[in-house]
Amino acid sequence: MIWQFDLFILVLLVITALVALKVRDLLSAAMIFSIYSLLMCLLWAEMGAVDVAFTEAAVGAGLSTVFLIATILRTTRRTTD
Amino acid sequence: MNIQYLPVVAVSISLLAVPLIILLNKKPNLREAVSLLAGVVKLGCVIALVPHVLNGEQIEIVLWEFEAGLPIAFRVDGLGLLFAFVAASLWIVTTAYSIGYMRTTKSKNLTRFYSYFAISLAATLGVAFSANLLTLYLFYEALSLATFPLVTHNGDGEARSGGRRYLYFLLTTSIGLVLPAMLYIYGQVGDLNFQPGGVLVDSGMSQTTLLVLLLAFVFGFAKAALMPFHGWLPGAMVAPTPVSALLHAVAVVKVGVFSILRIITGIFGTDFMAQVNWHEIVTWVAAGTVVISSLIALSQDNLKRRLAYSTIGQLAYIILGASLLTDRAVTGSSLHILMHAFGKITLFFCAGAIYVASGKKYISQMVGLGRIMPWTMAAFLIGSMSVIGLPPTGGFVSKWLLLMGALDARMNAVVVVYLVSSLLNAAYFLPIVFRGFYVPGDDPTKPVKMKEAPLWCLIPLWITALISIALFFLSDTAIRLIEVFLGVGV
Amino acid sequence: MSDVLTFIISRFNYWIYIVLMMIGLYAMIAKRNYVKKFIGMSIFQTAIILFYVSTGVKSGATIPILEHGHDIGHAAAAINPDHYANPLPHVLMLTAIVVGVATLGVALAVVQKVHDQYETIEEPEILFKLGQE
Amino acid sequence: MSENLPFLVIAAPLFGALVASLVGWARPRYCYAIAMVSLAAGLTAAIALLVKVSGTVSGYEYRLGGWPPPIGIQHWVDPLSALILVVITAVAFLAVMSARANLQLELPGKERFVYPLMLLMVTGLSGMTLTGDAFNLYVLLEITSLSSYALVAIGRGRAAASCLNYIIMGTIGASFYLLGVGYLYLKTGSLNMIDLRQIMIAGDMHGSQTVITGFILITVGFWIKMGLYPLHGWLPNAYSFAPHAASNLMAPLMTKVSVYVSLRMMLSVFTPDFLAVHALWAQTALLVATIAIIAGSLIAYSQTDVKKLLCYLVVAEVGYMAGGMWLMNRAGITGTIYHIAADAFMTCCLFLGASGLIASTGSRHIRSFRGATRRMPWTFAAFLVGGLSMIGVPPTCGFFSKWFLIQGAIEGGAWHFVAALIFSSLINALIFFRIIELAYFKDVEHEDDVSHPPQVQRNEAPWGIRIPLFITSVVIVLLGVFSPRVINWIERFVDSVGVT
Repeated sequence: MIWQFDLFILVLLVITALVALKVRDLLSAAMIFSIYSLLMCLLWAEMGAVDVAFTEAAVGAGLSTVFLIATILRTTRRTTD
Repeated sequence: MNIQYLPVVAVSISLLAVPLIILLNKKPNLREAVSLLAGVVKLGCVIALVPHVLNGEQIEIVLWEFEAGLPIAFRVDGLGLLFAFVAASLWIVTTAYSIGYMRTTKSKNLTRFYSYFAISLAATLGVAFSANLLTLYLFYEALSLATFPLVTHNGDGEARSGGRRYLYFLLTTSIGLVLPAMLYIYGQVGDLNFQPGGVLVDSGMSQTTLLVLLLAFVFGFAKAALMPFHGWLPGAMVAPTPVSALLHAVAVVKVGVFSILRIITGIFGTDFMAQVNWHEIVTWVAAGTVVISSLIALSQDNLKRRLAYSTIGQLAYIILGASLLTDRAVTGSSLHILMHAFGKITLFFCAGAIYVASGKKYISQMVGLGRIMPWTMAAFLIGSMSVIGLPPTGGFVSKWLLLMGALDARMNAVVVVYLVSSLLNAAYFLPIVFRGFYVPGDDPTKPVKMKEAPLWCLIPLWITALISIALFFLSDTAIRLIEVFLGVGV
Repeated sequence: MSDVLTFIISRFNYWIYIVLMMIGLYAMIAKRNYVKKFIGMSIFQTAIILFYVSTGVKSGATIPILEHGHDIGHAAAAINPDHYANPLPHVLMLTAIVVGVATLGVALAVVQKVHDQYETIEEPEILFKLGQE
Repeated sequence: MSENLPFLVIAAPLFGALVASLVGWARPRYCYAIAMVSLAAGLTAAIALLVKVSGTVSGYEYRLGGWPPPIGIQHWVDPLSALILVVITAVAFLAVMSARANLQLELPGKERFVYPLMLLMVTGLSGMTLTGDAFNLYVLLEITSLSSYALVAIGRGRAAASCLNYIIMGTIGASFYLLGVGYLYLKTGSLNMIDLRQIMIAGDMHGSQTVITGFILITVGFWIKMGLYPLHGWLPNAYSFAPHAASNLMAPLMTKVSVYVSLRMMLSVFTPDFLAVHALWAQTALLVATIAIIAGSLIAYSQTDVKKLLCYLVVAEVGYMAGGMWLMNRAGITGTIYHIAADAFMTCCLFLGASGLIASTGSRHIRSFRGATRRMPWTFAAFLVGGLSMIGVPPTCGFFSKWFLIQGAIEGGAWHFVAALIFSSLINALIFFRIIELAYFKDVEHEDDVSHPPQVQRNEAPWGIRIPLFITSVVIVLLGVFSPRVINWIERFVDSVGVT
């Protein structure tokens, strides 16, 4: 475990989380959230939790994003906050 | 049959009658016959118990054990038996009376009326035979709930608001004061049985705690209508007269004072009360209630409301007597349960009979009524005499004992209260009789037409009136019962 | 001062997980758009998973797969728990991830249903329309 | 066979859910029968389990799949969990029994979704009761919650909108719990409840900040899940707008099981000694519970929507139990556990009654009770049994739980809690007597109207609702009459965990 690398990813995580909640376009938010998830599985893989990382990549980054995008397409992209 | 089951039968017989009453919905005569029959059996059971109790037998039965040492149980003693006798005998009379009253006034929902009446009576006898505070509390609450439909029987706005007030008063006080007090005692002492010496003697509770407990019970049993928790009683007078008569002259209110008597004799114990010395507070609250309610009664024009305030005063008599803690005073107050019941129910019956026959509710309208309804008014006079305490009526005996008790306790102020209030009683009853007989009606030239109440009303009220007189001569047995209970000779 | 700094640095992933959790919690409560709320919910849940995974980390340990695992007799002697990350939290987190996604799925399905009813997925507007009913 | 009873209790509804969802595609009509059969099997197994543990004091452990505890998931069956299990399966059986009539009126054609979800929920609830593993508990909690989210959302009208808040609050609650368990794991390295207890005692970890943080997180998580007053926001809307079939199942069970699990955590994982050290917590929790009771009762009193009213009553009842368990004395804990059972049936009775009323009048306003004593005497009488039990009228079970709770509160000197309990009994009395008054008398006004002569039309609730309603009201009375035995049973557990 290289802690500099860890710290870097963790800071990125916070930034992506904030940005995902900040952008007005929901589709962008969903995409940024999937980046967040991918960063998260990178972190976990690095921490030695390979199985968790795999699951997160498939389920968290993959499936969640699909759900989100499907919902956004069926409802609306725009939001005021 | 085993003697132990008699109290159970006495309590449950009217409950057993309820399904029959409901089944006979379409046959009024049979339905009322069932009510009467159940009443006779009930009274029979109670009377059959009298010799056993006089012999000092222990009649006790555990119905259901809630926790170890905390059962639902019956125990028959003199005081309970006396009260049970009052309730059971008057149920019969009242049932007969309600036949006349309810049919003449064309009331609806009579099946419901008789059913709840029967349930109320079961609850009343349950209170009378309770062996411990928990049992008493349960039947007390059952009585509150079972009488609610009776109070609101007419179903109009007035009845509903009266019924609401009735229930709010009774439930608030019993759940809010009695239940916590009971649980506190149970938590501290672990015993709720009524015992001759009380259960609190060795509890080591502080003076303040005892005072709080005492007040919680005295005010918590709001059926006793001690001021300032009397407001429900005049409100509940919206009920049909048979209900007012039995429930608010006998069953409900007497359950209140009976419960307080039980607390003083069975939970605190008279000796312990005297040691603790808080009973004088109860004495003064009761004395205040006696005087104030009599004064309010004077100003009431509605006959039933006047009777209601008179009841409040008479109930306070009983509590006042019990709080004096001398043997004669306690005997007198126990006896007053019996005497006042017969006197007051006569008065209520008369009020109902007057309403049935003439439609009159207000005293100011009742001029010249004695000529139209001489029998009713004569009975009214007897009832008044008993409540005032004049010989030859039963009321005299109990009031005499109460006075003697007050003298024993060296409470001269209480003696004065008794005397003054008796005068006030006379002041609010006798003018009614006087106006009825001696003040001529609206048109003195018009020939007076006799229009008595129906026989079904008249006979019961004369029965109770005559019993009021008979009790003057036959008070020995009742006194013996109370003495057995108290373990004293007067 | 340097003590505090080392304290903070040595546990920085715990601090960041708390930060992430707070972001998620804030989004769930303060965001008005329901999709945003549920993105916040996912962030909240992954933060907790991060916390669990962090508890399994050991300095210098490797992924919890036995080296030479097939060579049973040899491996049994050679297993030193310090060399491997604790696998138990990992296994648990697999379930937690699945649960989280299932919740998200249900939530988003309900969002669609709400959108069908009220033509919006903004909380204040839904409340406004509910008030009009 | 009898060794595997705990497995049966969980497996029966789970299997039923599977079969029902499969069969439901082709023949939705059969779902009801499948659900009833599997719940009956679950109930039978639960009762058999109760009989089985009746001889033991501490119960016995059951290993799922035969794996020993630190690796496999251990299920622990003791007198308490067996009792709660019977309550859960019985209430579920009754609630699902009423589902068909409700669904026909409300959501025709959705049977194939509703029944499997209900069964899944029952699986989760039974599992939560049985499990001896803290993480497994989380998973089951989420299974239960997920199926309840779906059940709420399936409803019409405002159901979906209120479901969204329910999901958010529910997830926060569950996540808090998971986080709390994480802290415990961090300190002890175990997730098995019995292990946790022993490690914490052996390692003298009760003073550790980590353990304390974990405990607080777990407690707050369950407070959200059970809907304790300031955290109750999701409950009234979710339960009152859910389909009746679903709310009949959820309202009696969800909060009660959360209370049970919370109590389990407090007594079996953290010990009474641990809690006794921090007196401030108990005071705070009692204060919160007191406020919950008073606020819940008052808000309930102001409601005109029958189901909303009942939901706020549930909020008040949760305050009873949340406070009762923090009394930490024998009477208080006994009262709480008894109240879990009693309240499950009481709430079930009231919700069944309300759904019956709504089914036959089509309105959920409290005014629809008008003249109910004539129109639907039986339905109303059964509903009333639940109401009287809520007030605490003997011999219904509500009286006895209140008896013990008040007794415990007096012993513990928590006078504000006593006052709150009594206050809520009185408010309940007001609420139900207002309903009785409506039911008895409010049709008199119509009789005065000459142009419309009184036409008393019988419209009792459908049989499908009435039968479970009757059974529930009978159970309420029976539970009261046999309360000494139940109490005895509970006290055995309370003594075994060392509460005095």
